[in-house]
Amino acid sequence: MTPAPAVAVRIGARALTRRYGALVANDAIDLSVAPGTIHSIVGGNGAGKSTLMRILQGVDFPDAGTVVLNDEPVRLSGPADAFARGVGMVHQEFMLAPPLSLLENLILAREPVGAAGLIDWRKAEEEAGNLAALAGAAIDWRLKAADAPIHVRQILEILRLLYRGADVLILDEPTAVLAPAQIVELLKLMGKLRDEGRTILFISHKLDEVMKCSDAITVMRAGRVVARTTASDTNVDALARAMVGDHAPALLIESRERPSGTPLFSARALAARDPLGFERLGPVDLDIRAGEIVGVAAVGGNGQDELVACAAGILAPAAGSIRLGGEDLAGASTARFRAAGVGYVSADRAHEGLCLTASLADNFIAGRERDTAFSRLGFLRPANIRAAAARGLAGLSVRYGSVDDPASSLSGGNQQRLAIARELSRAPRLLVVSQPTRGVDIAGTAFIHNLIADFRDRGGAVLLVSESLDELLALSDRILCLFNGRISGELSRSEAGVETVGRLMLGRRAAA
Amino acid sequence: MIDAFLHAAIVMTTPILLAAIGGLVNRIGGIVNIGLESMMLGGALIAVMVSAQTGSAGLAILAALVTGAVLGLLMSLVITRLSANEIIVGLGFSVATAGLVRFFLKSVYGVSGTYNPAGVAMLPPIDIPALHAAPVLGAIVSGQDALTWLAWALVPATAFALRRTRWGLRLRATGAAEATVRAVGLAPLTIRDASTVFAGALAGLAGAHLSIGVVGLFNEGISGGRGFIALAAFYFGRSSPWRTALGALLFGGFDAAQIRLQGHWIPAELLQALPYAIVIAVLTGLGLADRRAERSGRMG
Amino acid sequence: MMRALRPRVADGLGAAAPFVFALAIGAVVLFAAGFEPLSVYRLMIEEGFGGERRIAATLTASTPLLLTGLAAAIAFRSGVFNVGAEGCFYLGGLTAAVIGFSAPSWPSALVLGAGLGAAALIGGLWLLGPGLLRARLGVDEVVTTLMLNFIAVGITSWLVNGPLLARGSANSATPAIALNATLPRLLPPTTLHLGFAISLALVIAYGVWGRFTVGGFRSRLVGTNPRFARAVGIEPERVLVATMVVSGAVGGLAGAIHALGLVHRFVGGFSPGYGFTGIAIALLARNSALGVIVASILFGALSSAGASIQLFSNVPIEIVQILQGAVMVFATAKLGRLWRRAG
Amino acid sequence: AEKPVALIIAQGGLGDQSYNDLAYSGFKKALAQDKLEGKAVESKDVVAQAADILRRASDAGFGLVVDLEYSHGDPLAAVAKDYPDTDYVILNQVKPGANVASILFQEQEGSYLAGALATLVAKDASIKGMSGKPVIGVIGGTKSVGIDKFIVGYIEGARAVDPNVEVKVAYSNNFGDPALGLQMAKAMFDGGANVVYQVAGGTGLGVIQAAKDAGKFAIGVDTDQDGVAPGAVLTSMIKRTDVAVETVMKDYAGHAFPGGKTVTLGLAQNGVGLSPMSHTKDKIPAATLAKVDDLKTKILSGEIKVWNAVDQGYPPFFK
Ligand SMILES: Nc1ncnc2c1ncn2[C@@H]1O[C@H](COP(=O)(O)OP(=O)(O)OP(=O)(O)O)[C@@H](O)[C@H]1O
Ligand SMILES: Nc1ncnc2c1ncn2[C@@H]1O[C@H](COP(=O)(O)OP(=O)(O)OP(=O)(O)O)[C@@H](O)[C@H]1O
Ligand SMILES: [Mg+2]
Ligand SMILES: [Mg+2]
Repeated sequence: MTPAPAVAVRIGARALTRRYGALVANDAIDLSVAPGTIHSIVGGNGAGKSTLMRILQGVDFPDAGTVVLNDEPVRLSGPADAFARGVGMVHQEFMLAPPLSLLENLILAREPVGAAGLIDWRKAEEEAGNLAALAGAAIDWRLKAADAPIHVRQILEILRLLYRGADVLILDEPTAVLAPAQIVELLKLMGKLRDEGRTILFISHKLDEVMKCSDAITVMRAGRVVARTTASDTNVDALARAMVGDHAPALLIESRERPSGTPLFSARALAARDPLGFERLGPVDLDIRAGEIVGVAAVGGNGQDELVACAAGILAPAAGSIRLGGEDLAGASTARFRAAGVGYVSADRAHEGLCLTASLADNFIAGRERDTAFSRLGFLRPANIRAAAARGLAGLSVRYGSVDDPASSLSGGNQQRLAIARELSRAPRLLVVSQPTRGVDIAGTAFIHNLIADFRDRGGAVLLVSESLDELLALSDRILCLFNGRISGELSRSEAGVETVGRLMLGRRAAA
Repeated sequence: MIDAFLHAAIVMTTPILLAAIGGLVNRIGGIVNIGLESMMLGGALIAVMVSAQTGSAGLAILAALVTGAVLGLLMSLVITRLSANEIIVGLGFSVATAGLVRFFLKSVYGVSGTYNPAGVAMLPPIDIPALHAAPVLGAIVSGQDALTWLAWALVPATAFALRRTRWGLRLRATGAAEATVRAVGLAPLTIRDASTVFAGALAGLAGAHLSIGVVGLFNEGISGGRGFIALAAFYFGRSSPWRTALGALLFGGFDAAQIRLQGHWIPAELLQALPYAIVIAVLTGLGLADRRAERSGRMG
Repeated sequence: MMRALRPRVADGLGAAAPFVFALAIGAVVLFAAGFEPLSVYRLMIEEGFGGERRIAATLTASTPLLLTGLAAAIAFRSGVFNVGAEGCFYLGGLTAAVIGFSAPSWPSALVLGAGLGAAALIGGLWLLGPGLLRARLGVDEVVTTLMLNFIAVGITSWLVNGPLLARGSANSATPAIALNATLPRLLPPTTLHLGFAISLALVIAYGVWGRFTVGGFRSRLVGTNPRFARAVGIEPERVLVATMVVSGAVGGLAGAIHALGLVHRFVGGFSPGYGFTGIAIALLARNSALGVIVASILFGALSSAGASIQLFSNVPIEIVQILQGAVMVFATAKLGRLWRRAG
Repeated sequence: AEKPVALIIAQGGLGDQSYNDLAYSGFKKALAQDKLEGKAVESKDVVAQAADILRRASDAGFGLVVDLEYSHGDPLAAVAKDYPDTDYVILNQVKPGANVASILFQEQEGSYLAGALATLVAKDASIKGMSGKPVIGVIGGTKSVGIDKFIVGYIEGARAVDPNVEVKVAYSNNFGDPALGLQMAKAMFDGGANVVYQVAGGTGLGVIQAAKDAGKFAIGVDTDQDGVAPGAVLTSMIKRTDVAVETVMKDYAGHAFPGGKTVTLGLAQNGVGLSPMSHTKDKIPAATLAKVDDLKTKILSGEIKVWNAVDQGYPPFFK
């Protein structure tokens, strides 16, 4: 690969500023990343990390200041220019064409062409094979990206950078969607690439990962760089303090003894397919009692999404029964599930959890517009609606302009608070929660955890799915592990630990 | 009788197929092209003008291709660069182009609607002596013009290009995931524009086929709604050139059949509405099949 | 209540931009053909709005557009791309005309009610199929409704040439409707009729519905984010089918009002594409009630003035078509980008 | 000078290669000859704008309004009552009013002769390209009674010379699609037709092209289309809309407007009839031409009354 050039700063920024309207997303950022290092960027939601990375990759452009490459200030004309200079990025959102095969996704934009300008598939496969070997991953290259497991998609995006010959890899929250074992693999791969001389910019909210892999760490807050340090000079607590400023939140949820009595929610022989028609879940049996949080641990694509969708009444099961408080909900509409007392916090905040273009008030009462409080004779009662929303948001310490502003005006963490608050305000009996704190910063995470625990303490039942084992272990009274759509093990709070859960998630037996 | 029917079916299919292949490629790139009709009309007019001026059918075809391509580019730029809704832009293009064509004919040639100059060089039919006498095949392949051959050659060529060339790959990626294509350093909007230019060029050729391949004159009604029929054909075809060709053939064949069936069973007005009903029926059938496949599931 | 109709200044400017662009393009075409664009436009404004009779002619021309624009707006608002109002217009017009000439002895209110109601019913039923196909099987409604237009035109022209043809008529036309079935004129001798007031009222009612009712709230959520709507317990499929039916009913009603208020029978060439113009109007209006009203009146003026300016100048009628097409082309374009790019 | 004249163009607009174009040419000729001012008005929305356009023209001081649009009959009668000083002309129907002139055409009479000639020629195998069998065709632009008036007359004329004649009938559903017209005519020729009559405007140009390609005959309509493809157009059924407009404008200029009257233009008035056949006359046996002339005389004398589908509805021999 490219020999480490004799420069001090392989990639960086000098007094770089980017504004979105009145908001200063990057405020005079200085950044210096030495060649052949892993440099982590940490910061709360909306700190400006992704914005900075997008500018370094030429996808976005600074209003002032410059990008620095090999000690020289440069003006990138676009992502193609960045690639040409050896800089590639894995975005926070997946950047894959779903209907294309993994191989097609890999070679896109740098296709090997043979005679008559046709794509040389043999050569493509050969290079793909080499890359997979380098990453130590077994990849079925003919699989459509849409059908590939999440961790494979994540790896593919990194391999694509290597395929394009990038020696600077910008990885924006690559671990957010991975299971613990996969995270370990990824960090190992990153170390290997660094040792080969590549430079890696790494973003994560999981500070222990950051501590484990980084050579250098830059902390951002509200668009500015607030600290520069190295892993050996700091610790998780210090980093967290730097990120959030003064008020570091307390993080302690009390566990509960397993409540007795008949289950509130009970599923029998439940099975479901994903939108492509593949069997993903089941058959599984599942009971949840009032006053209990049941956590579900699984590596992406092992049926947890389908379980959530079935429990929330979004997806009709392929087989099996669902009962809530004795009421049979087989084949019922989402509306009936909700009428029966199911609340749902979606993992997909932007498309399912909220309507980003609608106002805060409308988001807050959506689904309850027929309630007499909010409408009379089919006519809405706007004053009541806005008052209810203002009351609801007041208890969440959400900062907002007006309840008439669109939900998109809130930061990601605050959007999530709004979504959860709406569901809790309906006083459900069962709350189905998926990835409640994905991409939420430390303060927001603590707040949301408290909301969920409060609900449980008031006698609510909770089905919690999360990719974060820490979250599951912190909140759950009981943890189920799913593997290949079936329950591979069940652990009480006291039995559960990262090791045991991790093993069960991968379909191995729990240690005795 | 059957020979004549088959021959006519192929002739009637050609303009629909050309436009539908263009529309298909355009759609794969992410734009549903409702303006094919206007590009056909432009191509048909220019073909007659150039053919009468120069006496060369080849030049006329080239001019029609360029005209369609330019109209396609203009339409595409409004859609891609100004983020306009493709449906309304396409409808607007059809309305405005029809008006412009009439306006142009009135102010330049002083004629309304029809332009029928002397000396229009027609596209010559290509006879294949060896096949001429062959029963069914002879009727299908012999005596068709170059654009018909081109249209059918484009079916496998398009299928092949979509799978096997880098342009095909990039086009498919652009239609499926614009942000991804941008992130890997390509220009999705330009790729999309190129696909509209391609669609426009083929629609221009379709117009030329009508005006100098079939009749040798221009009339403002010459496109006869075939742009919309092509739309139905490529919707029918989803993303497959072969299925799109089948759709085009269905309409072309129906056109050839209905002029032979008129007055026999049902009133002409209803007979002429039949292909539209068939499109709905076929889409319903496909929808049901999808639903059934989804119900029964796949092994994963 | 007026809040629903109050325009925002920026929205207003945004909606005016396509017209400005279209006028500029029209000016180039006119100039190239040797006309004086400004005096042509002045003449058009005079013919569109100069005096009570011209205004009445413009409002008459805008009447069918108000309703086809409304039909489109209702659908688009819920995320359904219904392009089938044209077919409903034909069917509704024929239905109302038949009722209008068949019951000359009924009381006027009854026959008008029956004509308008039946037309709305037919229009609604006509689009029930595409609604169900989209909701149940995911069949693209753009294609099905487009195809249904051709079918509706085929069916009506068969009926009007055969069973419903007026004896002694030299073209495809039903008998004239009876006097009791005509919608009264508002401003004789102009052709402005009660249908305009009904249409205007319906568009205003739509504005109120969209902003102040539970149904409008649900339709907005389904239109902007169907997954969210489903997650909070609104069934997008139900809203979608209901929307399609209501949209079709409005399209049918538009045809009925056109038949009973203006043409007084059903004839071949009953609609010159009102359904498609309605699509442009709804998009231009960004589905707002006020926008639909303003755009309908502008398109109405274009149509009425386009015809009558020919009495006073030699400008070819095609300029109207060019202007209308150009407005459609730029209707949804983000024209601000031109400046940002240049600047 | 006289007050100006307005001509309201019917649906289909100028460029229909037929009715509108023909009337417009008569209108222009009259303007020049009679030193009149005048304007033609087209509209995409002509059906709905009937009363508005008529009133606008009347208010604006036009002295004569010639309206080609059929659906304007009732509105025209109503408007005419309000403007006694303005003259109005309506075509193809009779409307009351002292200031309204009505013009009727007897297209069925000319079509009758066309049908008779077509059948006689088809049966004459000595004429180049004719099979000798009594098979002919006709293509209408749209299925409507106004078009069927031509077609019924054509069939009646064909049956008059051979009761066993086969007349193929089809409609293109489009007045401007010559490619479709060509394919339709081709299908008829392939099916044994020797002569195809077109009543389909621009679509009909394709019919003529097909006749030329097939070495058969087409029959033109409205104008003398014999020259469009010399030798391939057997004859044209000329309808003198241009003369009608021209005449009524001349009367208006000469203060002799036929208000309250109905002007009928049939064979007798030379308002309809066959073209002089300057390119084909030599190929047709004199006896055949004489036979057609004989039929014409009989129509003129009233001995033959040709079926008028508009007034009489459809005859038993046509569905
Ligand atoms: N395209 C945009 N338009 C307007 N504002 C934007 C845009 N992109 C980002 N922002 C705003 O800029 C700020 C910084 O966003 P950015 O995505 O860089 O944060 P981040 O540090 O990556 O946060 P997270 O951890 O949630 O991913 C946020 O307030 C965000 O809302
Ligand atoms: N879940 C739903 N999704 C979509 N539309 C609905 C839904 N429920 C009702 N509607 C529509 O709202 C209108 C009023 O219906 P209805 O009174 O049954 O609503 P509802 O929510 O069941 O009322 P309530 O809560 O008072 O029982 C109808 O047009 C109906 O189609
Ligand atoms: Mg980010
Ligand atoms: Mg994040």
